[in-house]
Amino acid sequence: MSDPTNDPSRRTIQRYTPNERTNHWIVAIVFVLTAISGLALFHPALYWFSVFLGGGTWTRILHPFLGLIMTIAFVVLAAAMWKFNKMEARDWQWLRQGRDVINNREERLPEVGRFNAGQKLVFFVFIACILALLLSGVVIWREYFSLYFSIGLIRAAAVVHGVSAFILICAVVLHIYAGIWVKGSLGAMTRGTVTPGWAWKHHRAWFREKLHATHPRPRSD
Amino acid sequence: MALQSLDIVRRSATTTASPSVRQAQTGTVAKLIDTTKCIGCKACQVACMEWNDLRDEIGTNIGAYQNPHDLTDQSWTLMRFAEYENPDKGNDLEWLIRKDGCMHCADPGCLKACPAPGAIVQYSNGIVDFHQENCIGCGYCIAGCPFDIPRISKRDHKAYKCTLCSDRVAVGLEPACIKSCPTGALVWGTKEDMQHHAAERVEDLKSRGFDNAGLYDPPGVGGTHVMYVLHHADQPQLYNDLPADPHISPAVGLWKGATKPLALTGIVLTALAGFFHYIRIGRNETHESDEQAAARETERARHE
Amino acid sequence: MSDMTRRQFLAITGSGLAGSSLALLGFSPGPALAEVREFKLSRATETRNTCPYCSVSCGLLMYSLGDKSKNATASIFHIEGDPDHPVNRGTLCPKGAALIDFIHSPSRLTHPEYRASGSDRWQRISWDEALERVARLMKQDRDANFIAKNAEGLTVNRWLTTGMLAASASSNEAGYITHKVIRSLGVLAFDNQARV
Amino acid sequence: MTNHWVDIKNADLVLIMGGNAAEAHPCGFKWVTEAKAHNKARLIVVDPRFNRSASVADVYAPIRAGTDIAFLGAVINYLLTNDKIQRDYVTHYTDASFIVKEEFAFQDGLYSGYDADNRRYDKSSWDYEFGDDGFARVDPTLAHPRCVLNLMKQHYSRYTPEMVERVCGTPQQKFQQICEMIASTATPTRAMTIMYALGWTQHSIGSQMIRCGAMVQLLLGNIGVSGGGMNALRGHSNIQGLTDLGLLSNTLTGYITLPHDREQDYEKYVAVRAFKPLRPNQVSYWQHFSKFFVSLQKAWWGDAATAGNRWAYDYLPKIDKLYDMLQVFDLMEQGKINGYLAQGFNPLAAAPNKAKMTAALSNLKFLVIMDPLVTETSEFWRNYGVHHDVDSSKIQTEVIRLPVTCFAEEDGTLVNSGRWLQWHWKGGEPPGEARTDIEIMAELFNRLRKLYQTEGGAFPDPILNLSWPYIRPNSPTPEELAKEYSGRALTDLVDPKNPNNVVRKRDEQLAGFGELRDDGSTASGCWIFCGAWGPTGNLMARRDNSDPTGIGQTLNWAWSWPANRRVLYNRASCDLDGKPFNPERPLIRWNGKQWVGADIPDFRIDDDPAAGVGPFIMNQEGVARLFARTNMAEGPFPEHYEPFESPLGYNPLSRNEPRAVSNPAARIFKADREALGNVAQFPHVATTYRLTEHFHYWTKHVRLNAITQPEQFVEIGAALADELGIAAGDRVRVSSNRGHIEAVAVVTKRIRALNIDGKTVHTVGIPIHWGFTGLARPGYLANTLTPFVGDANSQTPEFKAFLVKVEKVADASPASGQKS
Repeated sequence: MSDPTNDPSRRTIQRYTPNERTNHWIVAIVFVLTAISGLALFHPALYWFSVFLGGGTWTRILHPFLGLIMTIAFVVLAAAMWKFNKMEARDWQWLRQGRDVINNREERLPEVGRFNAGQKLVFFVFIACILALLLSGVVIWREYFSLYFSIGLIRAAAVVHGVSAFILICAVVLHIYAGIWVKGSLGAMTRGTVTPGWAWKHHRAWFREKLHATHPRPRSD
Repeated sequence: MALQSLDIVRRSATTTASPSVRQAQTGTVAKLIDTTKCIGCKACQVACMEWNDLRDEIGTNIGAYQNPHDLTDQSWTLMRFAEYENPDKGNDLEWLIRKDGCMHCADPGCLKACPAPGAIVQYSNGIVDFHQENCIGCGYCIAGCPFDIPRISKRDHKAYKCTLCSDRVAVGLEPACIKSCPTGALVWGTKEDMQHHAAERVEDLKSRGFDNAGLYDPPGVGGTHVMYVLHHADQPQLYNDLPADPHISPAVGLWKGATKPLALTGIVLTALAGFFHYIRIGRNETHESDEQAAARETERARHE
Repeated sequence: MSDMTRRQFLAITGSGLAGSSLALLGFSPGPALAEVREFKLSRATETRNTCPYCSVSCGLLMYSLGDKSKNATASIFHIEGDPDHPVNRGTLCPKGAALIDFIHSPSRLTHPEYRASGSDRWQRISWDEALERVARLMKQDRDANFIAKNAEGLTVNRWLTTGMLAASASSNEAGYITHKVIRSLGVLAFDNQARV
Repeated sequence: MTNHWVDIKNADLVLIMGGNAAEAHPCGFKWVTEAKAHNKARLIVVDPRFNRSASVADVYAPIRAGTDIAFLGAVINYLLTNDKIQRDYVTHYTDASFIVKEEFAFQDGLYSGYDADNRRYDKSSWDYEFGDDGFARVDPTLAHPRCVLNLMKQHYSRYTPEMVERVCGTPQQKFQQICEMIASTATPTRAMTIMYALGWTQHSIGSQMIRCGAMVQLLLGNIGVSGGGMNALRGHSNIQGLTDLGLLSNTLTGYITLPHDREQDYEKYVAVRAFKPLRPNQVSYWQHFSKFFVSLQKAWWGDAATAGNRWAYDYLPKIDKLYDMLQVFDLMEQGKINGYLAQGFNPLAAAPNKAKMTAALSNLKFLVIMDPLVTETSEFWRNYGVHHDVDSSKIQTEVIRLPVTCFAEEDGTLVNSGRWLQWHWKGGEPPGEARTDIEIMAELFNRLRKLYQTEGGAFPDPILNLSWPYIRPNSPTPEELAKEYSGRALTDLVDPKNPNNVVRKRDEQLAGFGELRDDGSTASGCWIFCGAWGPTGNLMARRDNSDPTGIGQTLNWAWSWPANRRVLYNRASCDLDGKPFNPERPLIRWNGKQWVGADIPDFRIDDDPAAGVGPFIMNQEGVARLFARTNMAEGPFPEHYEPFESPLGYNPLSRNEPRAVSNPAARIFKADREALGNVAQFPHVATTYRLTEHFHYWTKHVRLNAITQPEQFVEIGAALADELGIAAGDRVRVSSNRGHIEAVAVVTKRIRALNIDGKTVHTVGIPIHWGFTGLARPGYLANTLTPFVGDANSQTPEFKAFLVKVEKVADASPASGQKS
């Protein structure tokens, strides 16, 4: 295979800027810590996760702060990505053809912009869950806030917290698998670039957008 | 009676059975609080603090006899006072005084809610005990308790509540509050004996015109190892909002019940779905043909 | 432990955390302690006493540090009711139940003190100074104001310018010797708490 | 207590009035709950407040503070008019049949012989008629118009249920219900016990309130029986013992009274006290007075007390008037007292009118404090801001403060309300240099004696000759002292009937006061305690709690005075033939040869009932006195008088007699009368009391108690709170004509507004317990408010009924009480 860097037509395309990647990985790392600490408190079978944070008490202390950090980092990321995640008409078509998506028959699907409908869906699920986790988490944060709330509300918040965490984790599992499944995605979030072929195949509309942005058509005048 | 046998029958955040072959053959223990004999002297409060080496704040008076104002990590029991004008007795005044504290439920909501293994245990004699060395201070027990009993210490952020003097009971003694009670409003024995004692008390109270006197041993939490004799068993809420029908909240049931295994299963299934998708369908890869197609398009764009 | 492997597996797949190195760090928390607090009276010295407050005179059991051996200084650390006592039968009221904090109250006096005329502070003095001063003041006043005979010439042998109030909680033995001493001096202005 | 704590469990009815046993004596009150639970007893509480005792009562009735005689007098009227008395008992065991002198009279609230200028009575008409044989005249048919019972009927006929409602504010229907319950105990098989405390004592008419309760009990036949009695719940652990030991201005040990100036002659002194029987065949035990007295003098002055010097009779100070606490502090305020010793006593807080007390203490040359704790009295010279605002530089009193051990750090005995002497043992070392009261008094005495030995001085004889046989003179042991007050033989004692029979060897401890002699051969420091440390050892240390009959008679637990007897007057529990009135719980019975049973008989053990000896062996009559003769200051029958600060300003029972508004025989000093307030300025009735969480002014130094009741408060009824716009938790100012306090308001339905003679009267409850030293939040001493007037007999201050005004404090911020 010839060296792509030598061939201008094969030069890689930047998918995520260094800032975006940093932001993403902050969210990811903090999410992992939050999730394992949360899971440790969620189910006895996973209580041993608490050792990663220095034991049960540290887990209890750190978890809400980790959650806060994750929320803040996620808000920044979400703000940057907001404009790429608006649902469009073709996204609905994409979703209707879920079977083709799962079976890797991408050629049958409508052209995809920077993010496909699945990614957008995950994006909104993340927003919804993190908002729910934030609000319910404050209510059950015993050390500072719980005393301001009734026990009934605390109980409800605990349920909301658990359910939204469950949804979030499942969504993240999907998100991660998607990164493994669609080869090259991981590179996009590590090196920041994708090959033109990758972009052409998975995000053709975005590829073309990028293309026209790099090579604007000469003015007709 | 082998009260010294404090074998653990239930342990918080533990999915397997605790050693439970040894049972309290001579019955579980119970504290009976006879509100109709109680004079609200607070000897129990003091004896509790004294025995357990606790000292609450020297607070303020907020216009009531009740002091401290609420249960705290240092006050595991508290007299609550209510003035009630009984419409059935020509509005004669009654001073309903209730010793508040852990009820030692047979089905303890705190234990159910607790995420820290072994922080809350239930002994075979019925005592529900907190083990602070295992407590992580999350406060879930507070949300789990139908009676609003546990309190988190501001000093060490551990949860505390009445232990029913498990250390005394373990060596065959009665709890400190029981021993101190000057009027015999607090009595102690096997749960069965306490139920008999309560029945006698109820009969006596009925002879004194309290037709609704009765025993408070709420079935919603599987019965309790701290029970009340009430003059008005039909209206427990008169006694500073003693719940009429306490039970573990459905929210706690949901949170700590079926959702736990279901959620874990859901997460695992999600991961497995990915795994099998990978096995069956495989990765979605970019091929050289895609690169070439992309290159062509790039070229076209460059030359347009 | 096979169980552990399964948990790890579940956990790792479940959370999607791929770091197997972290999984290797995962070990079970030590078996949680679930013992009751040590019974604190096991070998403490038990002494019978009587509550000093009201006149029910509840029997007390006082528990002190050490076993009364020569080298142990007894300090009381717990008090509860005497179950053998016919009146209180082990019970105590909130005052009796709190006696430990009376014994160890920060308000306990620990040494003789003297406040001079017009002063706004105490000064520490020795027992010798204190008792010598009191004896001297009492003798001066008695010698100056003792009435051997009244205006009608009757023998009255009384000393009216110094008085005393006796304790309501001191023992009969202390009360008895107090009475004996005070009456021998001819004091009449002498009462105890029974008066109020 | 005529009975004892455990015996209360035998009651069929309990009346708590003039006290709040659940609050102040919770562990004794247990026997009330036992009586209720196991004897089907009913509990009645009569009190200005629905208190902790009322919270478990079957019937509660409100009463205006200070009107208990109106209530009890009406109970007497009910019992007499409805013939609900235990007739045999009343006829044979009381003076109901005794005929009173014709000159005795009562009109418009005053008895015959009143001397208004001196506020005292000429009591010569207050006595029985005597026959030529020297004995009192009686009419066993009770028909004589001047027999005591008929005089009582006449006297209390004015005390009607309507009058109770009008004077006490007690609803008639409640009063009626209570009368019926009380009357149910007139049968021989039912007993009522009355439990009272300072709610009766602390009135200007307190002694008569107690007497009135005792009269009700006598009419019902409830004295001397198991489950009955007049049970005074003493306020302090050894107030009983100190009273028994005579630590009062006018007494010696064992209720022996000091001689008066006019009693220069020893024989006359004895004769007046050695009461002769007023009826044939009666015991009149005080006839043995000289044995008690001589044995005391021998204990105190040993060989220096001889027949030749009339047993050192002149060593004793003679009294010209009562030097009670109120009198002494009044003298102190006038600058007539130079030195004062306060041993475990906090008079600045305990005596009435704190401003007067502060002035009085400031006039002392020296003050000696012996106490385990930092009392307010010991720091009366120090400025504590609003709570005690004084200028130290202007107070010239020298103060010496000595640290004393507490109960846990010493051996010895206390006497409980049931008259039990119980030995206790030291369990720990005292803090710092603290010493026992015994050591302090001993060394102080030895230093004084040395000064008198070396320098001489005023009448040194009683000091130099005081018997001081203790092995370590500066530290007599409690054992030595206990043996001394119990008593021993000074020579071999022989049986008077058989001179060869030595009943006690020289130096042997005596078994009881029956062995005392008046020839100087016995010594006993306190005759009623004689036998406590007997020939077999220290009976006060006994700890066998067996109760062979199950009625709570644990005769082998400690030792009870007199003679280890647990229920006084227990002969009265049996009928004339010696059979128990109530066979269910017999105390004693006559078995044909002697008296036997569950208690030590209060009777000569072999006195055949047929001999007609009365059961009240200490009385000259042999029976109980419904008619007090000359023993009370204000009259032979209790009569209602208003408190010195009355919300009415007149006596509703004697409206036309201005001299009979308040106790006509009570002493009040001029300045204190001027310091009384009137209802126009101070419209609310205040009463002071204890809370169960605290003990006097001690437990504010105790952290656990400070936690359970941290801050000073006053209790006001919901009606008054509404009227004044006060909510629970607001700060209020309570003022009397003597000062003011500020505290948190506890607003409660438990205090009712009362309708008294057509006007609404509100009660304000003022718990004591707070002050300017200690761990609890600093507060005002409650005696800032109280009037300086006492009961006419005991001079106990009127803390239970006085006038105040309540106002809301505009500035809500709590006044700070910074220590200087």
